[in-house]
Order: sequence, then C-alpha cells, then structure tokens
Amino acid sequence: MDLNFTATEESFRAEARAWLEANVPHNLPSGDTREGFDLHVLWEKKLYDARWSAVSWPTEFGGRGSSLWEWLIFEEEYYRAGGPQRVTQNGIFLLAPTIFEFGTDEQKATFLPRMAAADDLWCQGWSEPDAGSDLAGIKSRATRDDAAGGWILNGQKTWTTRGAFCNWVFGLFRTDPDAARHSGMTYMMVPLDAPGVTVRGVERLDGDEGFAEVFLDDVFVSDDLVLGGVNEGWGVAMATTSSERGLTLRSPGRYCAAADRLVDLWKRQSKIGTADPSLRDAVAQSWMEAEAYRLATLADVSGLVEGKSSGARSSLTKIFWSELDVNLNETAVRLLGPAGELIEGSPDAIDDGAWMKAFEFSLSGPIYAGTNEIQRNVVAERVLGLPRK
Amino acid sequence: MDLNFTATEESFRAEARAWLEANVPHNLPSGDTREGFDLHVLWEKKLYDARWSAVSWPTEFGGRGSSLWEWLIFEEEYYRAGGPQRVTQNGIFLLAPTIFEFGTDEQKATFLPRMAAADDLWCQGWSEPDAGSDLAGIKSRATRDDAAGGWILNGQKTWTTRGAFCNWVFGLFRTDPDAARHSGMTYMMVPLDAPGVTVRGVERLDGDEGFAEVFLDDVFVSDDLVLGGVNEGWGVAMATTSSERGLTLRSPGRYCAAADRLVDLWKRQSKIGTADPSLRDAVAQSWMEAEAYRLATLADVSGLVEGKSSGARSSLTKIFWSELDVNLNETAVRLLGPAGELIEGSPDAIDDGAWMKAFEFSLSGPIYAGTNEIQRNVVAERVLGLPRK
Amino acid sequence: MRFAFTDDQLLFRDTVGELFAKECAPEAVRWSWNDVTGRNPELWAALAEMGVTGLTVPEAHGGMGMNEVDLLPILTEAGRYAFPGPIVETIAVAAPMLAESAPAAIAERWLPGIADGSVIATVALTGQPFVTDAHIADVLLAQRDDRIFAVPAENLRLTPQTSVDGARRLFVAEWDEADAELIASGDEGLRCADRAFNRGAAATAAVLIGLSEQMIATTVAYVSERKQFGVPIGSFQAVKHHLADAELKVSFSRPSVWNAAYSIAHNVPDVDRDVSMAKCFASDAAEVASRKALQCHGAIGYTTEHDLHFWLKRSWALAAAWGDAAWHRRRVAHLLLDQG
Amino acid sequence: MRFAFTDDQLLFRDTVGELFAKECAPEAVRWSWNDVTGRNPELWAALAEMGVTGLTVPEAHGGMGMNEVDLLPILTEAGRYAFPGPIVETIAVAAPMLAESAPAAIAERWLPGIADGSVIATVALTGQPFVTDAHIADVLLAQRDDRIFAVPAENLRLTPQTSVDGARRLFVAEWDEADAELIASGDEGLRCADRAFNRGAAATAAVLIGLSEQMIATTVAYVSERKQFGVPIGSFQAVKHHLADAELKVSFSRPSVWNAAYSIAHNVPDVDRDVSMAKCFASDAAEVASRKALQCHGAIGYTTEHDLHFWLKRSWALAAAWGDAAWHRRRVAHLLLDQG
Repeated sequence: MDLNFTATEESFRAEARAWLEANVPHNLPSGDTREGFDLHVLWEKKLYDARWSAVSWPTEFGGRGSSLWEWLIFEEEYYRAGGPQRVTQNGIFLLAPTIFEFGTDEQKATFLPRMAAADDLWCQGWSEPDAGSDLAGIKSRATRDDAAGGWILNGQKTWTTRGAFCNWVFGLFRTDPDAARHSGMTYMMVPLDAPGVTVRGVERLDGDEGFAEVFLDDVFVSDDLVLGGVNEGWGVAMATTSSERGLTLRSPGRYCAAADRLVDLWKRQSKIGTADPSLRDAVAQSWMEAEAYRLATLADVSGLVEGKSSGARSSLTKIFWSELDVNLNETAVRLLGPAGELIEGSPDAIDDGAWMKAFEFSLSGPIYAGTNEIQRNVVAERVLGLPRK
Repeated sequence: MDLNFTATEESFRAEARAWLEANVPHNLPSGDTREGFDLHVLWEKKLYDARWSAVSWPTEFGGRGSSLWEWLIFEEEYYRAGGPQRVTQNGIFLLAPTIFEFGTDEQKATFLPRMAAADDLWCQGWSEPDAGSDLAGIKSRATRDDAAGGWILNGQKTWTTRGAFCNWVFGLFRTDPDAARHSGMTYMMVPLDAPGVTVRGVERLDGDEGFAEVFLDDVFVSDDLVLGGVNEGWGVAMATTSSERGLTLRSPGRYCAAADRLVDLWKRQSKIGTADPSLRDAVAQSWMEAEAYRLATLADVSGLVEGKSSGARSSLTKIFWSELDVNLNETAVRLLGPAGELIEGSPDAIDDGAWMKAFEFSLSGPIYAGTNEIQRNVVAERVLGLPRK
Repeated sequence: MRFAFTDDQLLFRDTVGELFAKECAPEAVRWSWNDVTGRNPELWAALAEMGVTGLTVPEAHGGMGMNEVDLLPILTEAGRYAFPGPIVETIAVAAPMLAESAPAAIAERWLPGIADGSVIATVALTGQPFVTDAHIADVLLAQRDDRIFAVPAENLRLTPQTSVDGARRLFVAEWDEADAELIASGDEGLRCADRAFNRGAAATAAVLIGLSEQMIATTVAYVSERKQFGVPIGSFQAVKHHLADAELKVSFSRPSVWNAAYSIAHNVPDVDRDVSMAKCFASDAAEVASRKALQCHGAIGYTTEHDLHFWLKRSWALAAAWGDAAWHRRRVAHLLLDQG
Repeated sequence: MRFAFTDDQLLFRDTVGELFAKECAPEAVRWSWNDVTGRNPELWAALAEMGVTGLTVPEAHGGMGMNEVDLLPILTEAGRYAFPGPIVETIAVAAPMLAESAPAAIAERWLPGIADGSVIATVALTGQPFVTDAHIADVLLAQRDDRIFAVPAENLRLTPQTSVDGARRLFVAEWDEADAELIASGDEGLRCADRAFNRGAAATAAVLIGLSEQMIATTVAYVSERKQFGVPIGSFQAVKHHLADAELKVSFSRPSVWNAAYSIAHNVPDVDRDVSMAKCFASDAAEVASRKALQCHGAIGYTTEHDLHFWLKRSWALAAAWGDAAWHRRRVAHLLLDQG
C-alpha cells in the first residue's frame, strides 16, 4: 500500500493545475441551454487544443495517453479549479469507451478525434416512452436495406440529455423483431441532421432545456455506423451503461470539490452567525461520503490497473455517488436558510443559486443510468447472490 | 374539537392514579422468566381484585364498563406510574376482543372472567415453522371426531410468547385440507395441560425464556372451544391480528411514559456532563414521535366512538409504534455511552440495564404481529390502492 | 374529548376544496408561473365571497370570527391544489395580528377589507428576509425589534427575488418607520410577533399536509398506470414501500397539525411546543413525500411539462419557510430539555 | 499509488482466517459465553505461533515489526468469526504503546511475552471506564491525566461488569500509582494516549467490518433458503433492498478503514480525521448490517438458540466502543469546520 503519487504524476498534476487555473472560465451559463451550450463547446475546444479534453486516450485520437491515475488527478484538478460541466461527457466518457472496446479501426479513426475536438457532439438514446428502467423494452426498430447497405430506423427516443444541441446520437434499435427481449438489438450511431430526424427539446426540472425527444421517421443509417455486431447490441450497451454507473462518468474529484465548497459555505454561514448547528454533523457526513467515494475509487483503480474488473459492484458505486450528491446539496440548501429557495439571477441568492440548481440536478441521479431501485436489485442478485425469483 | 376530558373522566384518572401510586410494584424481575412470571401473575390478581385488570370490559366479566377514553386514561396512568408489563396481555388485549366479537354467550361467561382474574393465562399460537409472515401457510391440522364431539389436533406452533408459563393457547388449525390457502381454517382455544401437548421454552435475544414451541400430538379439543364458525378461522384471526397491530396492544401511554423517561435520562446525563450533544435532536424527535402516536390515537378513538373503524390503517399504526420504540430505546442506549452495553445486575449499569433490555425487546417490534415489510405492503395495497400484482 | 372536526367544519372545508378544484387546476398554477403578477383576483374574490378571507376577522369587523381549528383544514385544501397566493399571510397571520394587537383605528382600517377581499396583507417577522406577495399586498405587517408596524403598500420599496417555485413571489421590502403605523411594542410587540410566528408556522404546516397528500395521490395514480417489465410499476415492492413510507409520515404529521391549531386557538401553555412539533413533522413529511413522488415518477417527473414539479417546489419552499424541521426540532428540544 | 494489500499481506490474513474458521466456529463463541474465563489459551497460543500476537512487536523484542496495514485485515477476520479475546487491546494498542513510548526496561519486560503469547495486555484510556479482559491480562496500560502507566495484573482490584455480549468480559479496574510503572507523562503521555486511542478506534473499525460482512453473508444464506408464500424470502424486493443497503454501507466503509491503517502506520498529518472517519463509518455500517440481519432473519434471529445474536451483540458493543459514530463524526466536524 502506497498512497503517494509518483514524481511524474505529481508533475502532471502541477501542469494540469497551472493550465486550469489560467484558463478555466467562470460563470458560464448552464450548458443545458442553447446559449450556454455554445459557450461550453468553445471551452471544450480550448481544452482540446491543449490536449486536456480526453487525457487518457492515445495521442493519435487526440489524448495524452495518460494513465488511469493521471486521469483521476486531472479530474481532481478540473473540479478543484471550478471547471464547468463537460458537455462532451456522453461522447468522451460513455460512447468512447464502447468504441475503444467494440469499434473497428475505421470507426475509431473517424469518430474519436472529432469527439475529442468537440467537432461532433454526442447524446445518448437509450430511453423510450415505454423503455426506461426496463431498457430491454425498447421498440424503435431498424429494418434492413441491403441495396443501400444499411438500415432504416423508425421510433422514438426520449430523455436525451442535451439532444436539442448535439449532432449525433447513439442507442439501441431492434433489428430482429422476433428475438427474445434482450436479443435482436443493434447498437447504432445516428447523425441527428439525417433526413427523417426530428428533435424536440423538453424542459428539465430546473427550467433548462436539458432533455430532448428524438423522433425517427425512416432514417437511413449506413452499415459503418453499427457498433459491434448486428443483433449483439445488448452486450455492447451493457459496456456503456457500466461506464455510466461507474468510474468514468462520475469521478470523485467532482464530489470532493463540492464537499470542499460545502465546508467553505459552512464557514461563511458561521461567520455571519446563520449556520444551523443541527447541520454541522450533516456537513461532516457529506464531506466524509465524498472522501469515502474517493478512497473506494482509489481501491477500484488499484484493481483495474492490475486487470481486475469491478463488475456488478459498479451498481454499488452508482447508488453511492447519486445519494451522496443528493445529501450534500440538500445540506447546502438547508444551510442557506430562507435564501435556499432563491435561484440564479435573484439579487440575494447566495452563490447565485448554484446550490439549489445542484440540488435539483442531484435529484436526477437516483433516477438516470438505471434507477437506484434497479441497482439495488442488481447488488442483491449479482453481488450478494440472492435469488432472482 | 375539544381536547379536555370530562369531570367524570378526570375523577376516573384521579382514582386510577391514586391506586396505582399506592400499589404498583417496582423492580419485578422480567415476566418472561418463570420466577418473574409468577410474581407478575400475583400483580395481575391484585389488579383484578381492584377491578383494574380489564377496565373497558362489562362489569359482569370482571371489568368496570369503562369507555374507550377511560381505558386510554388508565393506560396513561399505568405506564406513568411505572406499572410492569402485562403478562395477561395476549388474553385480555388480543383474544378477548375476538371473543367479544365472535364468541358464544357461554364462551364469554366461561373464559372472560377467568382471564380477567388471571386464573387462565393465555398465549397465542399463530406462527408455525413454515408460517411466519405467511400466516396462511399454517399446516397444523384438526381432524373431525364426530363421536367425541370435537377435533383431534396435530402439528407445531412456534414463537409462542410466554408459552412455557401459560395454560391456554389460541390459534388457527386447518380443518379442511382441500380448501384454498385462506379457507378451511378454524380458530380454536386449546388447554395446554391437555394430553398430547408438549411445550418447550426457547430463549429470547435478551436471555429470557420468552418464547415457546408448542407440539400437538393427537390433542383432543371439544366443539365448545371453537371460536367463530368451522372453516371461518381466517376472518376471526384477522380481527385478533388487527387488535395486535393497533390500539389495544400498544396504547400510547406506554410510549409517552418511555419518552418522558428518556427526557429524564437526558437531563441526568447532562447534569454529569456526559450527554452527547449529537443526541439532543434525537431525544426531542423520540419524544415527538411518542406524542404523535398519542395524538393519532386520540383521533382514531374519536372516530371509533362514533363508529368509524380505522381498518387497514392499523398497519400504519403498527409500523409507527414499532419503529418509534426502536428509535427511542436506541437513542437511550447511545446516551449511556460506554455503559450502554451493561445489562441487569452489572454494578455500573445505569437504571439497572433497563434501556438495553428495552432496546432488545424493541427490535422484535418490526418483526412480530406481521413484519413491517408485510405491513408496508398492506398500506400500499389497502390504504393507497396500489396493484397487488 | 373529541379530536375531530365538526360536520360544519368539514363541509366548509369541502366547499372551499371544490372551489379550488374548479378554479385552481394545475393549468391555473402553470398560468401563475408565467403571468406577471401570478395572482388571480377573481379567485381571491370568490374566496372572500365564501367567507374564507374573513374567516379569522372578528364579526365586529365584518368577518366570521372563527379560529385556527376552522381555518387549517381549508389551508390543507389550498396546499392540495398548490394555490398561489397569500392565503397564509393574509388570513392565518395578518388578520389575527390586527384583531388581537392593533389599536382600534388601525384594525378598522384594514380588517373589513381583508374580510371582503379588497385588502391583501403580507408579513415580515424578524428572521424572514423575503416577503411573499408584496407586489399585490395593500399592507405589510412588519416586525422591527420589539415593535410591530402596519406599512401601507405605497410606502414600500420592493426588490423582487426569484424563488425556485415560480408561483411564489418574493421580495425584499424596505420602508421607513415614519411611513408606518405602530401596532404594538415592547413585551406586547414581542408577544404579537410570537403568536404571529406560531400562526404562520402552523398554517404552513397545514398547507404542507395538503401538498404531501396530493403528491402521494398523484404518484399512486401514475405508478398504477405506468408499466415496465410488463406490469404496473406500482406492483413492485420497492415502489410500494416508498409510497407507504410517505403515507406513514403524513399520517402521523396530520394530527400534530390539528393539535397545533387547537393549541393556538385556545392558547394552551404548550403552544410553542405543539406548533414546533407540527411544523417539524409536516416539513419532514413533505420532504419525504416529494422525494418519493419524484423517484416513483422517474424522468417524466423531472420535467416542467409534467405538473408534479409545482408541488415539489412548493414543498421545498414551504418546508423551509417559517422555520425548517431542524429549527423547530431544536425549539422542541429546548423546551423539553433545558428546564427542570 | 497503490491502495491495495500485497499478496503476502493477503496470504497472512487468509492463513489466520483459516485458523479462526477451524478453532473459532460459532460453538467456540457459544462456549465463551458459558465458560468462567471465556478465553481459550490454546487458540491464543496458536495465534502467537503464527506470529499474530507479535505482529506489531518490534523485531528487537522478538516480534515481526509490522504495522497497521498488515494487522487490520487480520482483525477483520477476527470480527468475521466473532473471536472472543483481547486481540485489539494486546496487539493493536498495547504493544505499539510499549514499543513507541515505554522506557527500554519496561518495554523489555512485557513485549517479548506479548510476541510469544505468554503476556496478555489490556488498556484503559481516559473515557474508557470498562476494561476488557482484565481477568486474564498480565498487564494493564492505563492513562491517568497526562500520565501513562503499566500496571501489573497482581496490583489491580477488579469489579466485574456484565455486557450484553456474554463473550465480552468487562471490569472496573482500580489501582494505585505506587504499584504501577510510569511509561510516559506530559505532552509525551498525551501523545501516547492519542496514538493509542487512534489505534484502538481503527482496529475496532476493522473488527466491525468483519462482523458486518459475516452478518450479511449469514443473512444471504438464510433468506436464500427460508421460504414463505412459496418462494425464498430473499426473492422479495424488500429483503433484497435491505441487504443491498447493508452491503452499500460496508463497501464504502472498508476503504476508509484501510486508509486509517495507512495513516496510522505512516503517521500522516490527517491521521485523526482519517481514523474518526473510519470508526464513524464502520460503526454505522455495523448498526445497519445488524439491524437488517435481524429483520431478515425474523423471529429465529431473535433467539439465543441461533448464532446470529453473537454477531449482533458484539456489533452493538463495538460500534459504541472507542467512540461511537456520533463522537467520531463530531471529531471530523471539528477538524474540518473549526479552523481557517
């Protein structure tokens, strides 16, 4: 056991910290609005220009070939510096690991550099009106068009985060209507500017147009946009959703930085005499939960670099970070007292309403990427081995 | 709305208080041990002699014909005075309401006065090795003996509280083996001194011999010991279990008295400087929960006296009192700090280990009388109307 | 002893509830979010017509002279429909303040108008930096140290604030004592403020009960319809237990709210404790109900296209208003533990 | 960076675990409840033989000179088997106290015996009124204000106390300074006590992890077998979620315990915070695991005929020992919030 980073890693940290301190933009409007999204894309391009957008990727695709440890360090520094949300997240952190695992060389060469450079902006298309927690219930279908060398898509995707602003979506489509629920689906990448695609923005709880519905009406997708084998989409998708629950989507740096801000908020509220003493323990508890997530991640990564996968334990991870995020932001909102309900733009809002916005966002955590009820089933059945029934 | 008691009720209270203050025994050993049980029976006989053992029963059966309000008042005063556990409870509070509802005049005349006088001591025989939460799964069977005018019982009952010390058990027996799960059962009263009955005591978590297993081997029970109709036992039993969950088994007086003792414990621990400040809110919360239970009971009784039954809401009541009891006693044990783990007889045990014993006992609350998981199903399905599946 | 409402009280409540059902459907709440004032004067007039706005105004001033036991069940109906408007401030708090504490002339200036619906009042006690509905109020009842003033609306300087609940309108209100009428001061001022605070807290607790009941009802309806894995999601035990937990919280908060109403109306010695218990429990219940409601709705509940968020956001705001659960739990702890 | 144990450390742990599996089965725990001393000298000798009792004793005194990172995984095994005996007190706390702080002669008097199993030590720091295993101890390391003493057993006057965990043996120990050897005093004494407290808390946290893991494993086995309504009760979603909740708590406590081991071994600046976090989380996890285990077992778990209660009661006792979750959470709060 050695909890020190190497000199190389520490100098990587120093370089990242210096660059981020000099370049991180502050007070960007939410990336889940049209205007904010464009400004975030500019920031993503700046990150890319300095090769910070996807540090763990090989240099040929736009990364730095950094180790997992360096990736973790970059994430820590990114959030410590107050870096904004990553609107490239669904591409770089969710689709890319799947392309690395299942993609052809041509797909890697085509998609990864444009993704790193924020030239392509990706959203995910898992959910459908009747397929939420029950992902295998999807009905969008792809019909073979041998002549054209591709597939004709029809159906509807929903809860597509930032779908109204992106130009590509990835998701599952039913290619064999006769197959059993989990079979007969294929993982496809679909250009949102293709004929037959309609995107409708949907306003999220916090008022941002963060969701979209994507309607597909005879949309043609060529064979080179199929990721993994035809009818093998379920297995490919499971790789993506596992990334979604685990390490790559939610690095501990994000929660540790939030916990440090919560501690700072406590001190500020204390100084003016408005910190609720009942919340003292809750602040400490939230800080410890973020730290526990960091430590658990260090243990996971120590295993990963030696080739040990965490498997179904990623469901534990998803439950933990989503619930710690709710607890942390709820504690902060309570600490604000009567100002807790004020939002962005309200003259007396503390931190310009960022805590209420973060609280609202945190409430989606136990829902998306597989509800926490489903994750608890997975933990019980696949980690502990309880009978499925 | 009028939250005052009448002058008659207040004088009832004064009479009860005076008698209890003069007569309540202190430091009885646990009624769930052989020695303690006998001492408790003596106390029950004393209660009966002064007509306090079953105040709400008609005088002809040994009660005072008191109203439900007076019964509540008596319970408040009983626990405020530090009255000991009622070892007649399963008879007076569970079986008796069922006899009042379903019994023949002869059964009432035979059983109730002896029950009130603690001449008969009753235990309940619901659970069986394979029928716990799934009460309809009972297998003990009763075979008809027309010649003898009765039934031959075979089977096993378990978790029979104080079964090793009582002389009667009541429970369900399968009289029609071909009927569906909830049908074909009959509610019977069985003398434990009958030939063919074997009782084995089982030690409870707290070390008391509080449980028993009852083995029935060709035990004859005459027809006059059937309560309600043959094959109609399920409906009769539901009346008893509803008493078990609700008002009659667990009057608020018990929890309010415990909450007051908790407040007193806090003050004593504060005085010597060992009260954990983190527990301050928990003490207040427990006190409020006991008070909330009292208020909810006042509302329920206000409805009952006007003929409105609380029905499936008794499941809410059972969840609430069982969980408040755990919270309250857990808070007390924590307040004791390092002395929390000391039990009865340990020289440095505070209150002679009563809090740890109460904590241990409280942990059975979410299990017995139908687990709280089952009660939550009942609330969801029968109070809220969610689909059973 | 009778811990229940009279048939008359329930009839009054149901009648007002029917008005809300008709005139304050979710579209009306949505309208309130988007409208400039966000307030529907016709609905207020209808409430006045029914006697609601004058419920707590003494008969001598043209009201019905009723008390909190009559009023709070109606406020629960207001919560059920997420009614936007200063019903707590005007009826539960301001009118009794004026009736109990104000000199006759000041009381006579404002109370008849409250009763007939022509006057809207709002409140700012110490510790309440944001005043609700000041933009439509005719008078602000405000505490400054141990003095209570009535400040006519024309003398207020307002800075609008923005609540997460778009139907709530909050303001910072500045005013000069020279432009205000003194209602009470010294011990009497503090007593007036204490009673006003208890009234606001208990009334808000009653609103929270209605919000919670409605969130549970809406969610029960949704999960009974919505299917996943081929069955209604309401048939899953986890969903059942979520909703049972919410129902448990609300069921054991409700009696404490009625008890607080009684304690205020009869000024019982433990009124502070009873009110704090009610607000503590009602705030906690609303937090649980809102959390469970959103979780059981899933993504659809996380949009503004669905109506659920009106209730969620009102619950968050009101759970914190007039002292949050932690504040009131501390007050109970103080009353229980720091004496004797 | 490598937050993982070496193969050697894991092998050592597994070897000791196998010894416990053989020699400390539930019948052995049951024996411990009923026996007069409740301690099996042969098992202690076997631990000494393996090097466990000397694990933290410096090589110069006949031990293995290892640290908390080596030791704590072994204590988790001790917890898994509810091992009755002063393994935390002697090995995790007393030996390092003597090695780090005692004058050479005192260290030499006791440490070789700890290493070879012939000396058992126990501990009484300020705030710990009840001394474990004083009836079989050869020496008590005790704090009095800022002074730390070694008190030979023959100079102790013991009053037995009774723990809810019958395998735990507690005593009030009285002694005179004249009969004791001074180990350290002043700042050095306080530093010795602080480090001893951290070691005891972290070691107990490691034991709690083992207890919790075993309660979960036992319960998983039980609910997979036990049938109600025609199916294993482990197939009900409520039971699944109970056990998932327990697993969640334990999974995210475990790394904090290993981190505390590292922080003590390397004396990192944040050691107090790291230790308190570990004990806070491990205590909370054990409370949740014990609650869920009992609830999922139902009535059978509520008897002393079943073995579960050995784990439940040890969990309750150790969750409170060496500072309970609330105490340690407050220490973390103080360290985080009261500076800067």
